[in-house]
Amino acid sequence: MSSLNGKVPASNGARAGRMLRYVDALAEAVAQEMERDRRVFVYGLDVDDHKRIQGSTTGLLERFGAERVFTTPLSEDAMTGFGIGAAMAGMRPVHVHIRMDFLMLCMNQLVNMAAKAHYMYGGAVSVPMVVRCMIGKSWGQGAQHSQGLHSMFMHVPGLKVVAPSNAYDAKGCLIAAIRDDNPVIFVEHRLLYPTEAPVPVEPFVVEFGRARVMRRGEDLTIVGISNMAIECLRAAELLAEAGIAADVIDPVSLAPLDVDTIIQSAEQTGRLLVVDNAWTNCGASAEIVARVAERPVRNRSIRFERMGFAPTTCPTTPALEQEFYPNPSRIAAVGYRLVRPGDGKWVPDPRRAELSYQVQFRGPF
Amino acid sequence: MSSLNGKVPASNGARAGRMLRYVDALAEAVAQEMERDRRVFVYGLDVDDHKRIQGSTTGLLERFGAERVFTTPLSEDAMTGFGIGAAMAGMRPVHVHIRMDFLMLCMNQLVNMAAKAHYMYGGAVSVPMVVRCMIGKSWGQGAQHSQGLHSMFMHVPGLKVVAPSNAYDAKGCLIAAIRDDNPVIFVEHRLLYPTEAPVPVEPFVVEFGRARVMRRGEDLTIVGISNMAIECLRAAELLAEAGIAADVIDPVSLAPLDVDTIIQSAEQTGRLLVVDNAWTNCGASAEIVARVAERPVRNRSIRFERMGFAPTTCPTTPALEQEFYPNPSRIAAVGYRLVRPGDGKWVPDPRRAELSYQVQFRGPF
Amino acid sequence: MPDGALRADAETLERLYRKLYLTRRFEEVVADIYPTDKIKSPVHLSIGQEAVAVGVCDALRADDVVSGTYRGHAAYLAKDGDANAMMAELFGKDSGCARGKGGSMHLVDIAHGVLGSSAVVGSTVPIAMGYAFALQREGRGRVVAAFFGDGATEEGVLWESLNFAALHKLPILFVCENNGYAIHEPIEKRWAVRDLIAKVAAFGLPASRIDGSDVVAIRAAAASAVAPMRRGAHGPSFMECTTYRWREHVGPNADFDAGYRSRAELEPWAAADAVTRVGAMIGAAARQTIESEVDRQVRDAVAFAEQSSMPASIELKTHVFA
Amino acid sequence: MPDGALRADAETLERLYRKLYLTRRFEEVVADIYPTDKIKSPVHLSIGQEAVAVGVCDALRADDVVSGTYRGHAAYLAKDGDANAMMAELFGKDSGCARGKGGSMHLVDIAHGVLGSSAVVGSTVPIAMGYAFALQREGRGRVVAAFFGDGATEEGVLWESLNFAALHKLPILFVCENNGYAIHEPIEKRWAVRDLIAKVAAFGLPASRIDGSDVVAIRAAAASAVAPMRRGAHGPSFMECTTYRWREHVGPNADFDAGYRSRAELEPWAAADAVTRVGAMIGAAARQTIESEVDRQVRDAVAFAEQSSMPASIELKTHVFA
Ligand SMILES: Cc1ncc(C[n+]2csc(CCOP(=O)(O)OP(=O)(O)O)c2C)c(N)n1
Ligand SMILES: Cc1ncc(C[n+]2csc(CCOP(=O)(O)OP(=O)(O)O)c2C)c(N)n1
Ligand SMILES: [Mg+2]
Ligand SMILES: [Mg+2]
Repeated sequence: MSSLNGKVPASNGARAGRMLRYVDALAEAVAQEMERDRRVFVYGLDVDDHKRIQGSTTGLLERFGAERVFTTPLSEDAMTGFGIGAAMAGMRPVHVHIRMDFLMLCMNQLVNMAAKAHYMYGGAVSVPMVVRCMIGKSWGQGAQHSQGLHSMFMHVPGLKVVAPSNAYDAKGCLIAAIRDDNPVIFVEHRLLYPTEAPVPVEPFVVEFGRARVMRRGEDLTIVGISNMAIECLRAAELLAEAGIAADVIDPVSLAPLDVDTIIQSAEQTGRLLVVDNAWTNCGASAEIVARVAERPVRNRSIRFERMGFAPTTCPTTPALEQEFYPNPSRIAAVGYRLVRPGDGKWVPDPRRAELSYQVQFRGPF
Repeated sequence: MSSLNGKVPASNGARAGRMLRYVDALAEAVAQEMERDRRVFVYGLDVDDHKRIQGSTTGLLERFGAERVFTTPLSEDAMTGFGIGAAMAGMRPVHVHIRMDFLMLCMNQLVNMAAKAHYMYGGAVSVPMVVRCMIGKSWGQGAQHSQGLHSMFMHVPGLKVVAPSNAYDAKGCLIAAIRDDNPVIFVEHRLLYPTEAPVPVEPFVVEFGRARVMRRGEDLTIVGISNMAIECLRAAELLAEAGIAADVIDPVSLAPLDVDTIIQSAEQTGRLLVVDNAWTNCGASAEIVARVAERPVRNRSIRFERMGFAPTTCPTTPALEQEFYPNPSRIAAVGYRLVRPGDGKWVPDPRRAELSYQVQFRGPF
Repeated sequence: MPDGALRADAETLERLYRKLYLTRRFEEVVADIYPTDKIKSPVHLSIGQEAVAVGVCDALRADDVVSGTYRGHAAYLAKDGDANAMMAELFGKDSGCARGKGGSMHLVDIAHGVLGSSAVVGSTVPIAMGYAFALQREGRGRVVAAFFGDGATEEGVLWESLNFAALHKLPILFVCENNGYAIHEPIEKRWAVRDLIAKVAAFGLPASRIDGSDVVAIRAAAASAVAPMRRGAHGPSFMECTTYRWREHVGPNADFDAGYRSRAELEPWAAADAVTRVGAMIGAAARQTIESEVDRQVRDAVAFAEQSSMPASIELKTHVFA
Repeated sequence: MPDGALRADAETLERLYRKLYLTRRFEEVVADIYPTDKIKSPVHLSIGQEAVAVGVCDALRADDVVSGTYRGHAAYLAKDGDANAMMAELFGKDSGCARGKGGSMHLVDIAHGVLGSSAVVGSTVPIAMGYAFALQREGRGRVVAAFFGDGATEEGVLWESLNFAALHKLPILFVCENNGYAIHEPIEKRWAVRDLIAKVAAFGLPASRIDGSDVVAIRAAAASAVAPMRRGAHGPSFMECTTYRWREHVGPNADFDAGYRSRAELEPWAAADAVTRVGAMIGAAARQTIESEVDRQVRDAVAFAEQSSMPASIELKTHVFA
C-alpha cells in the first residue's frame, strides 16, 4: 500500500514503531538530532515558552538548555540572516516560525541569501539550515495566519521544500532536513499535529525526492499536498463507495519533486487531480500538472484538474471559510466528474466528508 | 498581425503614434497621469537623481516638483507600507524599484497587506498602488540583480501583475495600472528600455487580461513573457527560415491572464512552447501550461514545453550567463523539435540569434 | 505606575469613564460569549490596557485616524468605531465592520477614522505613516495615532518608519503599548536595552514614557503631542505607555497558572486600574447612568450580531479586487 | 576630517601602507582594464575609502572574519584575501574566488576569513552576526567585523541585528563606512538625524565616530573594540568611519560632472588621503620596495586572471546544492 522510502530498520517491529502524534514526531526528531550532533540548535519566537509551538518543541529546553534552545526578538529578517551565518560557520540551525505567513518578512534572506549562497560563492560555503513553518489551521485564522506559500520557495533554485503529511514522514523528513547541507523549508500543517502514525523509535531518514503512493486504484490519480494528502485519502474512501478506485500520492518533498511516480500513475489512470493546501495559480499544483503534461513519452492522454484555496483571500467567518478550502467531499466530487464526465449527479455523503480533519487519522503505514 | 487592445484613438495616425522608446513611454505615461490626477505621486530610491532610474522617471521632478517625486531611505519594507497607507487614504502612489530582487524586502507588505486589504477589510478600503520594478539585464548582474519573480505575485489573490514587452504596452499598461483601484506589480525589463515602438501621444489604456497575438503561424504556439516575447519573435523568424510558422503570443498581463487566446492558438497548432524570463518551477510558464492542459473542451491533443532561466542561481561570468538565459536560437531549436520531433538536426544560425537583444526591436505594431 | 493624580474636570472624567467602561464591558462580554463558539476566531483582549487607547483617542478629533493591532478592540471602541458592526464582525456576520471577512484581528471603521488592523506584528505602522502623509498633503490638520505593542519595536520596519516620519515631519503619533510581554516572552529576552524612549529620541522624535494606567496623563500627553502637528510641519511624536495585559495572550481566560508570570505581578496594575479609579471619581448617579447605557449598548451589539445573518456563499468571491 | 596624527611605529606604518597601496593599486588597475570589457560585471570601487578596511583589518587576527558589501574589494584585500583569485573572479574565470559565479559583488575567501559579500544592501549584516554567534560558541576568542555603508543603516534589519547582537553579547564589530551618499542620494534626503552614533549607543552598543582617513586611529579604535570581545561576553561595538567615495557609484570613472556633488567636496578628502599620507611617512626605500612588490602582485593577479580559463558549460549546473 505504500512505497518504501527511507532507511527504515528492516525488522517489522521497529519499522512499525509506536503510534506517535505528528507534533511529538517533530519534537523527537529534533531531540535525537540535537543529541547526535552538537552543532544543531533550535531558535525562533516562543520555542521555549510553556506552549512550545503547540508542543512541537516540548522537552528540548529541559534537555539541551537555553544555549541551544532560545527565543528571539520579533525580528524575522535579522534572525533568518543570523541562522544563515551560523550555518555558514558550521552550525545546524533549526529556525521555527509558528505561521508560514511570517516568512514574508524574511524573504530577502531566504531567497537572496540562503538559496544562493552556495552557488554565488562558488561552493565556498553551504547553508545547512532548516526553516520550520506551520500553515495555520482554518478555524478563523484569517487572511494572514493560514497561507500555504510553499510554491514561492519551490520557485527558487537552491532551496529544498518538504511538506510531510503524517507523523512518520514528519520525523524522517525533519531528520533528513537537519542532516541536509542545504537550506530546507519544512512545511507543517496545524491540523496534522494531533494525527498519529506508527513511527520508529530510532532516528531514520526519509529521503527527499521520493513520492509516496498511499493508496492504489486504477481509475484516477489524486495527488495531495501537505494535509491535503490526508483529505485526499478520505476522498478516495468516498469515491470507493461510488465504485471508483483512486491512486493517492503524497509527494512529501516538493523540491526536489518526484514527478516520475506521479507520471507513472497518471499514465495508468489517465486522470490526474492535484489538490494543494495553497492557491493553485503558479502553485505546486501548476508545476505538477505542467510536468506531467510536458512528459516526453506519452502513452496515454491524461485529463487534468487542480484544486486548492479559492482564488481569494482567506475569510475568517466560518460561513465562507469552509468554502475556501478543499474538503474530502468536494475532492471526491471533482474526482468523480473526472472519471465519469457524463454523469454529473453523484454527491458524497456530506456528513462523512465535512468532519474529515477531526477524524483521527491513523497514518498510511 | 496584432489583436487590438485598449482604447486607442480610431484615427490611424494617432494609433501609430511616434516611434518611442520603452523607457520614454514609461516616463510619458506617468507624466500624463500626474498631470491628469493630482493624487498620483512617484517615489522610490533614486527616482529623482540624475540617472532617473535609467531615464524612466526623466522630467517628472522638473514638472511636478519634489512634493510629488521623491527618493526614500533604503527602507523597502516601510516604504511599501507607506505607499499602501497613502493609497488607502486616496492617493495613487507609484513606487519604483530599480531591481525586482529588492521586492523580497517588502514581501510582507505586498503579500500580507496590499494584496489582502480590500478583502480582509470587507471592501472598506482599496489600495490603488503601482509597484514598478525592473528585471536586471543579464550583463554580469548576477544572482541578486536579475531575477524575474513575477510568479510569486501571480500566486497571491488581490495583486495584479503585468509585464509589457514593448513601448506601446508599457505606456498603455502603466496608465491602466495607475488608474486601477488595486495594487499592480508592474514588471519591466532592463533590456527593453531602448526598444522602440509606435506609441500614441495621447494617454490610452491597455486593458489587463487580454493577450496579444504578435505573429501568426499554424505549426506552433509560442508564448513569450516580458522581454522573452521579443526573443520569441526573433525565434519565430529563425523558424520561418526552416519552414515552420509560429503563433507568437505575449500575455502582457499575467494576472489576470488571458488563457483563452493561448488555448485557441494551441488547439490550432497542437504545440505550445512557453518561454519565461524566470525560473519555470511554479512559474508563470507552469501556470500557463497547466491551464491549457486542464482546459475542459479538448478538440486536439497538445504537446507542451517550457523554457526559462536554467534551474540554477544566475552566474556572473559570461561563459555561464549565456547558458542561463533562453535565447532566440535555443527557443527556435526547441520549437523545431516540438514540430518535427523525429528530425533533431536543425540548428539556427548562431550568429543571427546570439545578438538578438542588441537588435533594435521595432515593436509589434 | 505613579500615584496617578487623574486630575480632570468632571465632564472629561465622565467621558473617559464611558469609554473605559465600554471597552472593559465589551470585552468581558466577548470573554463570556467565547466558550459558546459563537465567535469562531482568535480574540486578543485589551482588558487592563484600556486606558492607553481611551486616553489617546480622547485627545483626537473625530476626523483624526487611528491604527491598531490584532489587540485592537480598545482602539476601535475608543475612536467611536461602531460597536454593533464590531460585535457582528466577531460573530462572522455579514453586517460586521469587515463583512465577516476580518474577524477580531482585522477591525476597520473608516467612517470613524479606524484604519484596518493586522495580525502581522508591526505591519500597520508604515501604513499609518503613509496615511499621515496623505493627511499632511491634505492640509486640514488631521493626524494619525498608530498603536502597537512592545514586540513591534523589535521589527526593523518600526525603525525605518520612525526615520521616515521624522525626516518628512509627518503628523503621526506613535503609541507603544508596552505590556512587558510578547505572547509569553518577557522584554528581558528580547531587548538589549530597556530604555525605549532614548532609542526613539535618538531617531529624532520627541518621546515620552507614561504610566499607561493614568488615562488623564495619557490624554494630556497625546493632546500636547498632536497640537503642534495640526499647526504644520512639526513632525511625529512617540509615547511609550507602560501597561499590563490581564488575560492570556489570545483567548478569554486568565493564565497566571501557566508559569511564565505570577499573579503578584498583576496586583499593582489591578490596584491602579483606570476603570475602577475613574469610576470611583465620578458621581454615583453619573456613573450609574453611564454604566446602564453602556450595558445596554453592549447588549444591543450582541443582539445585533446574533440577529445578523452569515454572509452568503457568493461573498467568498467578492472584494478580491476593488 | 581631523588633523590626523597618524602616529604609529615604522613597522606598523609599512604594513598599513602595503595594504593601502595594494587596495588602491588593485582598483586602479581594475579601472584601467574595465573599458576593455574583460570584466563583464559591475564594479563598485573603494578608491578613497581604503583606510577604513585596512585600519580595521590590521587590528584583526588571521583567524578572525570580515564581512563586506558589493563595495567590498578593500575589505577582501585588507583581510589578505587571495588577490589572484579575486582578479580572476572579476574576469569571470573558473579560478576565481567564487569560481566566476559571483563577480565583484560576491567576493569570498573563507580560508582567509572573508565571508561572502552581497549586492543587496544590508543583507550581510545579520549573517555576520550569526557567524559571530558561532564564534562565540566556539570560544576561541575569534571575532567578526561587519562592514556596511551609510545606506545600510536605513534598512530595518540593521537595527534588528544591533539589538540581537547586544542582547546576546556577540563578538562582532559593526563598521559603518559613511561616505555621505547612497548612490547619488545624500544623507540629508535619507536620515532624519545625522548623529548615527547616538542612535547606536541607545541600542546598547559602545559606538564611536572616527575619521575614516586616519588609518591609525581606525586601527586603534578597532583594536580596543575587539580586545574585550576576545576575552569573553563583552558584546558588540560599533564604529562609524567618515569617508568619501572618489569614483562614481558603480564603474571606473569619476563623476563630478554629473551634478549631484561638486569636485570641491572631494578636495579635503583628497588632501587627507591615507595612501598619500602614510606613503609619505615611511622611508623612501621601504616605500619603493612595497610599491614594486605590490605592483608585481597586481600584475601577477592580472596575468593569472588572463591565463585562467572560463568555467566549462557544465559548471552552470554545479553548486546549486551542496
Ligand atoms: C511578524 C510577526 N511575528 C510573530 C507573530 C506572532 N505573534 C503574534 S502576537 C505576538 C506578540 C506581540 O507582542 P506585542 O507587540 O508586545 O503585543 P501584545 O500582544 O503584547 O499586545 C507574536 C510574536 C506575528 N503575529 N507577527
Ligand atoms: C536592499 C537594496 N536596496 C537598494 C539597492 C540599490 N543600491 C545599490 S547600492 C545602493 C546605495 C547603498 O549606499 P551605502 O550603503 O551608503 O553604500 P555605498 O554604495 O555608499 O558604499 C543602493 C540604494 C540595493 N542594492 N539593495
Ligand atoms: Mg506586548
Ligand atoms: Mg554610502
